[in-house]
Amino acid sequence: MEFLYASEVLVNGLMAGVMYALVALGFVLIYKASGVFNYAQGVMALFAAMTLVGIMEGRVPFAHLINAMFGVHVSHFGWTVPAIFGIALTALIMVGLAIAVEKLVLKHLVGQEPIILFMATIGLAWFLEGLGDVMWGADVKVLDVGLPQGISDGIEAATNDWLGYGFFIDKLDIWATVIAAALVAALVGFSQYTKQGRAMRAVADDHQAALSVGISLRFIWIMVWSIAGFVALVAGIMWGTKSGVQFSLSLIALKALPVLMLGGFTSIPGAIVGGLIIGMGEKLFEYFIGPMVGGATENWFAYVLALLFLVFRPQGLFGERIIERV
Amino acid sequence: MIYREAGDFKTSYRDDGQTFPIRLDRWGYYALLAVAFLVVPFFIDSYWANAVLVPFLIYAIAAIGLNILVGYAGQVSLGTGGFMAVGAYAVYKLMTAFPGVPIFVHILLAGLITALVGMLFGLPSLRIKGFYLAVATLAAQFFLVWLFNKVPWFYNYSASGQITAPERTFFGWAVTGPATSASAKYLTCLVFAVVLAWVARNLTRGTVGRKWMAIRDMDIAAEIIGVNPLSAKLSAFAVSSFFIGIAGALLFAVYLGAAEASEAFGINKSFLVLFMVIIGGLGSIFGSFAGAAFLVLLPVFLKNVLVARLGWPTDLAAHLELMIVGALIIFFLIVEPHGLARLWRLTKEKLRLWPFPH
Amino acid sequence: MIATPATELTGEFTTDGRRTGPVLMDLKNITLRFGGVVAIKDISFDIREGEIRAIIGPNGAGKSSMLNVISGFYVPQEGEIWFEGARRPPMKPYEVARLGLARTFQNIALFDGMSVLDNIMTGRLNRMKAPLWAQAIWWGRAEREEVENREQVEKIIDFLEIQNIRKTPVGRLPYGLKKRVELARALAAEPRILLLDEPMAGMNVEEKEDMCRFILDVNDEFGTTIALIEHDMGVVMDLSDRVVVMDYGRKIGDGTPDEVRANPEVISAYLGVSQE
Amino acid sequence: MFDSAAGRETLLEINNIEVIYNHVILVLKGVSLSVPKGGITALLGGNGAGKTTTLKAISNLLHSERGEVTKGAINYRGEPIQKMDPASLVKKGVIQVMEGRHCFEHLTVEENLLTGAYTRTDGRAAVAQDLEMVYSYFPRLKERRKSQAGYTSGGEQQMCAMGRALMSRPETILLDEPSMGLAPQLVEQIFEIVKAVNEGEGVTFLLAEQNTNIALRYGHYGYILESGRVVMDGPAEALRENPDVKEFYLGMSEQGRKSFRDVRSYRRRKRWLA
Amino acid sequence: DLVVPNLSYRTGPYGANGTQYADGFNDYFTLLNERDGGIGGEKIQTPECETAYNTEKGVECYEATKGNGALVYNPLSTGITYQLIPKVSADKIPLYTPGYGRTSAKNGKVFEWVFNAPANYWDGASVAIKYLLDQNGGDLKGKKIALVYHNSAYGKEPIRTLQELSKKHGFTLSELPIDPPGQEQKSQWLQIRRDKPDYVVMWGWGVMNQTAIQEAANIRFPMENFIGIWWAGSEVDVMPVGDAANGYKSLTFNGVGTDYPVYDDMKKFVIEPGKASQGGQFVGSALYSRGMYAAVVIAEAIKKAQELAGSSAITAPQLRDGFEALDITPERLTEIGLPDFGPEIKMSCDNHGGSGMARLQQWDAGAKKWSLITEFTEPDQDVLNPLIAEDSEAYAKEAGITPRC
Ligand SMILES: Nc1ncnc2c1ncn2[C@@H]1O[C@H](COP(=O)(O)OP(=O)(O)OP(=O)(O)O)[C@@H](O)[C@H]1O
Ligand SMILES: Nc1ncnc2c1ncn2[C@@H]1O[C@H](COP(=O)(O)OP(=O)(O)OP(=O)(O)O)[C@@H](O)[C@H]1O
Ligand SMILES: [Mg+2]
Ligand SMILES: [Mg+2]
Repeated sequence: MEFLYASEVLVNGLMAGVMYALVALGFVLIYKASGVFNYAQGVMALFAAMTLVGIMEGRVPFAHLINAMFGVHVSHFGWTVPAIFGIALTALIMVGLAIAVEKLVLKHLVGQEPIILFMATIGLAWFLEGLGDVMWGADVKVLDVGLPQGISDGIEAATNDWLGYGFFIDKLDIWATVIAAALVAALVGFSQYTKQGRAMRAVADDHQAALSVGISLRFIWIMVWSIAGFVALVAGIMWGTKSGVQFSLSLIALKALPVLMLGGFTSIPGAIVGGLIIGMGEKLFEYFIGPMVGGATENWFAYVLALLFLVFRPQGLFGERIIERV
Repeated sequence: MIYREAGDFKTSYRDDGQTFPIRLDRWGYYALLAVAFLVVPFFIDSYWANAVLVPFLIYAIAAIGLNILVGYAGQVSLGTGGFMAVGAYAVYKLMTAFPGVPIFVHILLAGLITALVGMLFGLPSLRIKGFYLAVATLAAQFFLVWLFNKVPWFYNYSASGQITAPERTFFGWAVTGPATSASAKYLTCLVFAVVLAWVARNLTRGTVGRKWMAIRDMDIAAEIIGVNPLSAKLSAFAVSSFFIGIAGALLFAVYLGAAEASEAFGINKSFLVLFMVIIGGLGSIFGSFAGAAFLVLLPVFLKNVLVARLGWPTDLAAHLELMIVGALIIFFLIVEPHGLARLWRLTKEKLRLWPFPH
Repeated sequence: MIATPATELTGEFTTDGRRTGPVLMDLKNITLRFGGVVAIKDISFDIREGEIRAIIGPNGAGKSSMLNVISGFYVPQEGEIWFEGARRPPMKPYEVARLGLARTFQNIALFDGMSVLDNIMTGRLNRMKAPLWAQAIWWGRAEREEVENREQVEKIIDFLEIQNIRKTPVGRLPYGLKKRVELARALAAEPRILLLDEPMAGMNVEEKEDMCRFILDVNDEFGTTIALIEHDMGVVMDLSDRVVVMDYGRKIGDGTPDEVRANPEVISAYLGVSQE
Repeated sequence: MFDSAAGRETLLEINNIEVIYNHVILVLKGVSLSVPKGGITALLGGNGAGKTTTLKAISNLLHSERGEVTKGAINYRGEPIQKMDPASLVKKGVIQVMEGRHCFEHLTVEENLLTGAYTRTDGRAAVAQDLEMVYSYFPRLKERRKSQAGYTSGGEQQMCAMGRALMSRPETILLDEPSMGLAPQLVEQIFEIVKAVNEGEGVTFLLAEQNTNIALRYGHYGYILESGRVVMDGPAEALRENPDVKEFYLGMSEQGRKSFRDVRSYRRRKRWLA
Repeated sequence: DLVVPNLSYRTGPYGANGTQYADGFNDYFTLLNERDGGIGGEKIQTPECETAYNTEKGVECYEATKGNGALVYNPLSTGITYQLIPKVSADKIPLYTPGYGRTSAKNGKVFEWVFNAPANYWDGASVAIKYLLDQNGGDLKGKKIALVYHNSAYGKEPIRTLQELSKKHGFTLSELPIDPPGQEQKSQWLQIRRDKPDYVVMWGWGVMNQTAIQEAANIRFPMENFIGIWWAGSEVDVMPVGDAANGYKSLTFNGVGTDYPVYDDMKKFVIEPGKASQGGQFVGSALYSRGMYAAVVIAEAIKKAQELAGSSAITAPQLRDGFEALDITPERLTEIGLPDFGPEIKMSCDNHGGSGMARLQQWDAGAKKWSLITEFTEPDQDVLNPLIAEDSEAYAKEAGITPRC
């Protein structure tokens, strides 16, 4: 029986890992394409989810600001938008965001050290966080795009017949796994086998040299940030469906970091594999060891696991070899 | 034409290495110090102390510490919050265990304990570099906070895990505890900030500072010309943690008076101090002060303008504040990626050339 | 002025009548592989005290790798390194540096964020031993050391004629000056052996002449042993006492410049026919 | 052989430009050049003279180094190109090979070469063909095609950078110190390639070189830069015969080439600095 | 004018909760100002200051507002409360922390300036256990109860009480901490699935609550056996979970919904004229009601203080006297227009925590509303009083306070 419990934890851990990986993917894309560690990825997921809810519910953007400035009381347009259009519109807005980020931020920081760019994304994170709240309000929003939620009866029944113990698996997690697998396959294909993918990796290595061979940083960055925006939207939908759209959603970025570390900042498959290892590791640890040491170990355990791993492989599981030469 | 370097000749190597090579700068700093020590304490009220100056000084110390690690030694760390917690809990345990010993000793000891912990968590830096290291230091952040939260010994078995600083005096002056006057808080922090800034300056202009910078700029080359990376990196972690530990001790004992690990020393603290360092200027002590001032003062200032002056709802103001601070960070980075310190230096360079720029 | 001049030299006379000493460093059967690439294949040669030893060869021959082996950055899979008559145990690069080896790098490896002066001072790090606490309060030994070493460094600055850029951050310097600063940093360590990896790449004749003068002066005045990689044959032929030629990781020639120049294998692999 | 700029159409025209870094450091103090179509123009000068800066000003790469052109005009085929972004410039046919190689470390040698063809739209086959061409110029690259560029030797990286530029089928190449760090044989070879490309395909070159000797041997026209100013210019043969150039840039004294061993610290002052 | 600063948080991880509370707090004072012209003729100002649930910003807010004659603070954060306890004692300003903060502050002998009526965390824990005793015919022997808590000072508060109670009643207690923010609780809930506790009690805040309720639903834990503290009992906690949350219970010490006479006035004087905080979006929600309730108690204390002082422009120390003499009877509540809205509150010099009574509410997912399912229940003072005495005495010793009264 204990074994069955443990395997249930394991399966659930793997699923949780997939959810982390969805966030980690966005980081990887941008890191790969510009050497930028995009701290704003979590906030982008929040922003995308907020925008999606706002559009679907027909909220008036900046209602709060308008009310404060003009002393009126607007809140909703009074219509609702079907999920599919909402998602399409939000994706467009994320492209707009990518263009704005390129124009207003990245363009002016070409060739700067990574830490400076990192810092800029932190500024961006703050800005977006504020913007999201000003646009759509800080209340907890319920997001329902029609993804099923709750445990899957089918799996429960099947495992019950087979093992005598029904596994509880969230349908949402199953969907997340399917979506993540599709995303990863598409992104791997893109970055390894296309001209734009190659250009993207070139930009990450050397901005100046990329410019000098005629790669338009502008185009690459807009493209990558748009894709990352889309990935953020997907992550936002999954996490928003799971636990409501609210500030804390941006903090899932912190769960994605150990995943990145373990999988390697530059590897798309690494994000998934790292996610699986972290999800599984932290859940099992909390389940077995947690009660002995007082629990709440998940946060640090993920990092310590990744850290121990890095000591043996400093570039992560699938990361590009760190070039050390003189 | 007043700001001149020309004509300011050094006659010995000793003079040439001094902290403020330009006479005008030197006088400016002396005047500033005189005001800070002799004038401000008489006028300071508890709002200015608690909301502005004390946090500014404490964060400046933390920022100098982190700047040593990130700006001088090139090891990006996000463990600052955790190390500050070590300082805070160390000083709490020492204060309550040895009430008779002067508080200043406790604070220094807390710094030393943090230095040891910092070295321990600095060990992976020998293998792990760049952003990988930055993320790895989060392990320290989360683990330490968890530890202080979980092990009741650290918070003297209090019911909720909060620690509260008892009153301690120094020559009859309350330095910690509720009865501490605004000027006592301010002066305590000021003394630490000034002395530690001076120490940091000495370290960074000397041998060990050059070792750190060598490792930062090109670690392999540094090793080949004879820098032992182990000792350089660990000494950076130790010194940096010493500063950060003292900042944590002051934050808890002098400024807040009570603290809880996960709230007061959470991940946000790590990021906040890192922002200060980057905005202020990596590898600059002046920059650490500037960055701390910027990030402590700006939100207070914006809040005052938006809420008190314009009368906007507080939540809207808070959201706009986030947007404005975020936008300003980006703006400053674009204007000068090397921080406020470089901006200041460029301004001085321009002044020096004025009115004939080229 | 910097180092104590080498003690009475024994051994052979060089081409221009100077004396060189006994073998200082002896590399025996070095082989270095990177995965499938064999960068160095069973190479042996020695360096005598006080001589200028050149290493030449086509691009990718393994010259820089050889220097990296000498300075301990690459650990060869096979072979031994003898230094001053004893076998050198496996060492970390910084330990090697402490034995008295200093070098410059092919792709300039200066510390970009520091001023020229500080860069050169890093060359003397191993001579400054004040404890951390003394440095923290800038007192006693720390301050004394700083001033003493600064004096030494100023001599090198004078010697290399870079007084006017003392306080400039090196990142802003043009290429040629960077190379000179790198040389200064290496000299500041007062090394027994100075390893130079293409010190004159990217310089015009005038600047090369300067550089040659510095190298010769270092060798003459301080008796520093020099190993040098260079592609400019004029420089190599004029300066060096003995030359090793590498190609594809193998040694294809070793001897005086004249001998090497006459070696047909060297001509076909490296010099090419158009050289005079 | 190609004779002086006079008879040919001017492709690139630089008129009295000034460049300032970081808002304070004035590096180019009024430089004017004209590059004729189909020629090889050499830009000579000592360290820090401003050669690289000039090239970057043309290819608009200064921006990312916090430098800017504050005065003067740069025209390509009579069209001002100062405001153009580097990518469009490459599409127009101007490509730069940067000083210090700047290969993409994590990409393999072959991927590096392929990025050179980024702006091309003439199909995979043509690109593959040019790849073979580059490999035939630099057989060493073919051997190392699968290794990460970061792990190749200095010379291999230089070849890679050159090859990468050729892959874009440019009209004009701005070459910054192509000979640096290359074995003598290879230097010859690279310049032979330059010559071949120039003559065979009519590609225009503007090359910054320290190796005055070879630059003047292959170049048609030369400019000499010192401290951000053009101090001398003329057809290559004329410059080669100029006594100052001979002494300072070619290392010749009246008795022919002098030995590096005989250099004295005393040197004659350059006439134009007097 | 009388100044009652509102240290609120409408941003940050708990902004969604804080914003509703702050609205209720503001609106009640607005009502008094609009309808009655303030209290005793003095208008009430509620300058708001955003803390983002962050202790340092809390201190900044405190310092920024205390100069303007602030009468009382209600920061809605246990962390900020701990910061302010020493400060308010030095500055002599009352701190009112209903249902949160430092539990042992109930002991007015030690905590002269702090009030936490009507109920504190230990009361809550005890009332919850009492309810379970009721459900089980007065016997919890051999039962298993799991505590799922926010891993912070706030969440740890009830542990000691529950441990005492488990000794007394013979149930076993297991503790499961959740790190804030708490979107990931899989392993904890799978532990619950394995250990099959009979009841789960939760001390949560923010996103942790709804995640927990969702996860409980996912392991088919019966919602009826799941009881949250009052901070885990608002609409934002259950709404995102949808139907699965039906039957979830939580403690409360205030009424919810708009079925109270006071809302007639509220509508007329505040909401319709557009004076409601944030346009009155959250009127009647659980947290709104609690914010309003805090304002009611403060207003009553002010009134009392004015009576005692004989003038309407009271000072902060006089307000403390008002709190200590406060007696909010059910009749008085009815008079205010909030019949049965909260328990009776009677405080004194040594009792700063009132009766500690609380009741339970249950979520009806179909109707999307909370309904009250028990009357106000007294906690088990026999267990709590010694604990409070012990903790407050330890504090008195550490801080060098000589108990008064
Ligand atoms: N760290 C490494 N990993 C893999 N291969 C390497 C590494 N270092 C050098 N090599 C390979 O070893 C060979 C020799 O390189 P090395 O840098 O020693 O050449 P070199 O003789 O200095 O050439 P150049 O004159 O071009 O600088 C090259 O083919 C290079 O690609
Ligand atoms: N990013 C920069 N910031 C400040 N100054 C710079 C910068 N880049 C170059 N300079 C300065 O501009 C001047 C010209 O440099 P440039 O690189 O153009 O010279 P160069 O002729 O190419 O020299 P070399 O032959 O050494 O490459 C030098 O004095 C250099 O210090
Ligand atoms: Mg080499
Ligand atoms: Mg150049």
